[in-house]
Amino acid sequence: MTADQIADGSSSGLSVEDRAPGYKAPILSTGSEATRVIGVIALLSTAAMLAFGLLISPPDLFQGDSVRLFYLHVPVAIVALYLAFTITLIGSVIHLVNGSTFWDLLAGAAAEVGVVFLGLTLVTGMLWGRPTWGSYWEWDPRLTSTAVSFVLYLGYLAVRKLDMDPAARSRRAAVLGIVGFANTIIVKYSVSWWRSLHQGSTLKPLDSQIEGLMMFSFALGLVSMLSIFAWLVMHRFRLAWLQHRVDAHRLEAALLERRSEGEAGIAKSGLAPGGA
Amino acid sequence: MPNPSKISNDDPAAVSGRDHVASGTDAPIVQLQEAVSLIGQFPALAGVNLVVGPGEVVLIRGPNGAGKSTLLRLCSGLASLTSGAGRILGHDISDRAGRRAVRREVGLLGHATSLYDELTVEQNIRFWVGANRSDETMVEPVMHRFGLDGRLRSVRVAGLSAGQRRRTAMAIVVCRRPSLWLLDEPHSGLDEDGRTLVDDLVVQAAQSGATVLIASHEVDRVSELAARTVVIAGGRVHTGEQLGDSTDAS
Amino acid sequence: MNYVLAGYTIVFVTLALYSLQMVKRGRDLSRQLPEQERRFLD
Amino acid sequence: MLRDARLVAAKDLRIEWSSKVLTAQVLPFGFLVLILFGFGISPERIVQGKDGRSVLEDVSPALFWLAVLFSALLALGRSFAIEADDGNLDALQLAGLEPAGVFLGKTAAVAVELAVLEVVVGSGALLLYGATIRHWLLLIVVLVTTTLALSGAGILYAALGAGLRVRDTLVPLLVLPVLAPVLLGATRATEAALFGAAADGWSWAGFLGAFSLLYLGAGILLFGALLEES
Repeated sequence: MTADQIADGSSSGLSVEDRAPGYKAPILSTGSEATRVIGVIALLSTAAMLAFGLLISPPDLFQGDSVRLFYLHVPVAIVALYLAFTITLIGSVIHLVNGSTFWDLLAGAAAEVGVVFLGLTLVTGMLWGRPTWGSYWEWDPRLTSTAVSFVLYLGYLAVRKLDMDPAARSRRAAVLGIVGFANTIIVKYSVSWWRSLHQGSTLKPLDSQIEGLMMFSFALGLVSMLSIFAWLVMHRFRLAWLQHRVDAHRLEAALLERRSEGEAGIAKSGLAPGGA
Repeated sequence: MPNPSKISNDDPAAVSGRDHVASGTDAPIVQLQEAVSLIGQFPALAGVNLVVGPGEVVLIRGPNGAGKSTLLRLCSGLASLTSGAGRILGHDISDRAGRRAVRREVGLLGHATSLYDELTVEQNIRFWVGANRSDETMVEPVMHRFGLDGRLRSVRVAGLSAGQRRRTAMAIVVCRRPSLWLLDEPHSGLDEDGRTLVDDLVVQAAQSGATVLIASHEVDRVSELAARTVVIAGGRVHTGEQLGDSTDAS
Repeated sequence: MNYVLAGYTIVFVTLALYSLQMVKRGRDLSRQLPEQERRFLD
Repeated sequence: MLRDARLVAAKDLRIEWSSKVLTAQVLPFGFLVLILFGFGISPERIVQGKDGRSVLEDVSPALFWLAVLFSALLALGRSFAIEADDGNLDALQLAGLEPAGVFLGKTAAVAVELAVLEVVVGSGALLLYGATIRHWLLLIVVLVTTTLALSGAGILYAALGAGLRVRDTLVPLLVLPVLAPVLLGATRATEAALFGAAADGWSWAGFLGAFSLLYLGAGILLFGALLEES
């Protein structure tokens, strides 16, 4: 099962520690107590969600089995559009105000996980659209605005990977994280208006009422996606933090190397220290 | 120390600092402690300790890639201070507002001349003089002094030789009347006339009380002008024993 | 139903691969650091 | 701030005037895009459009604004290329110009260049695609607001790539998603100005005006953070 692998990664590094009290096993993973708990929640809720979403809940009157994508697609979309990029926005604002490294790295971590979720939103949306609308892609306001946001945050990630002064790069990324969020809102509303001017009704994704088992399956999907998101963001943040530390160490090493290169250079060129 | 106002009042084209001596403080102009500055991810400056007092003329020498240019950029407030401490002209350069304040008061003559190829010499000078909020009345005398007022005035910068570009860039820096001069290989690409111009510039700047840092390979020539030499290699200063006794050097 | 299964498979396989890659990168990076520094801003 | 803006705008326009990159390269490029669109839409589909219009006339507002958008990318790239060649960005910072002033100045210069481009390419589009203008005032307002929106948002995002070697590839990726709503609004409003239903057009013009104000404000506030240590 895929979810097993998710939890496995977070817990294996620490389980060694539990076995031998007093012995400090080298911590080699980005996992911790918190991510282990979240990993278990993610595992359980995903298993339950699969059971309820795919097997136990009834097919919809109008949509048939394709309603089952609702339990997956909507939570993924909520996490990507409302949670991930809001964290990026907040992190970017705080970073610009006080230069906080924590918030800078968190903004980047949330954005990367958010882009993955946004990509999955698009894919599941298209797979849902084929049986319900008859085509993979409709020029629906939501689809269009989501696609534009996807490209926009790909751009954000590209800026974070630029080879330049880290401080300046973080500031540029933060500007993009702020203005990009505003743009996402603008795109969303503008494409809605564009459709509303042309045709009266937008496509209702779900015509029947959601209740009972369906609602429960949806709630499970939400819990599953939220916990997976939390797990991923925590790990991604720690990765970024480790990278930050590694870079600091590299800088130390580069400094030492640079200094010794200086000593050698002085000796070779015979530049005596000048007098005042 | 000579009176700076005498020179600057007689000849508007003469080099001068902005009443630096008149303020009467002996606080160092450049004060760097273990300053580290990065170019991308590379530590171009690997812990520089340097103190330069007001009115000093300092030659900075060292092999290629030693960090001379970055040191001047750091002193100009352009490069950022990754670690260590630094005060330039009394402003803390670990702070963005401090760096911004430093930038307005220095005159940096680097490898780049920061001229717009499509504009004429005069248009370039007038734009930068306006942008720098320099004294507009200095433009004509300074252009005359650097030999830019004749045919060259209306020649596009793209058509200039390297030496003529540097003269134009120097003219702009002179109009800024900086308190701290940062000259990066100022003699390179210049003919004998131009080189003498540079030397005069340094002498007059020093007489007016401004501080001058010159990064140069032309040790013999610059040693005549500079009261002190600092050797830099591998991103560090290698004249440790002189630190601290610099304020009385001029 | 095929679309449903395809959707579920793509989502969970992608997330699993992404998680695995993340854990692997975390271990690689951890190895490059002295042990006492493998902590995070908690 | 306004003094700095005027200085920078005058300088950028003077450079354009003397180098003629806009007239010699960007304008022909805009025309080329118009012609290529005509090529790309197959001839048998050109005759049957909506309300007796040809397909090409029907989509002419969208094609016109796409041509402007692609040309605008060139103009934006040029606006920062002139600063990147010889350390001029450093010198602008050493001059102590206010970042907001630099932003407004560069925006104003690009806006003037785009306005010229729109008039020329727009006339070409009218001729080539056979469209006629019904609501002049609406069209003019749309041109003005869209130009401001394109240049304001464009300069803000183009500055993200300033001083980088990957500028040419990065900036289009960043700018185009941002300008997508502008393209949408401008197209709808221009359709209204050409084919009737002016009321719709005015609400889109309002949207474009609000968009440009938002990005001008964002640029004034955030431009400083982009220029430092670039």
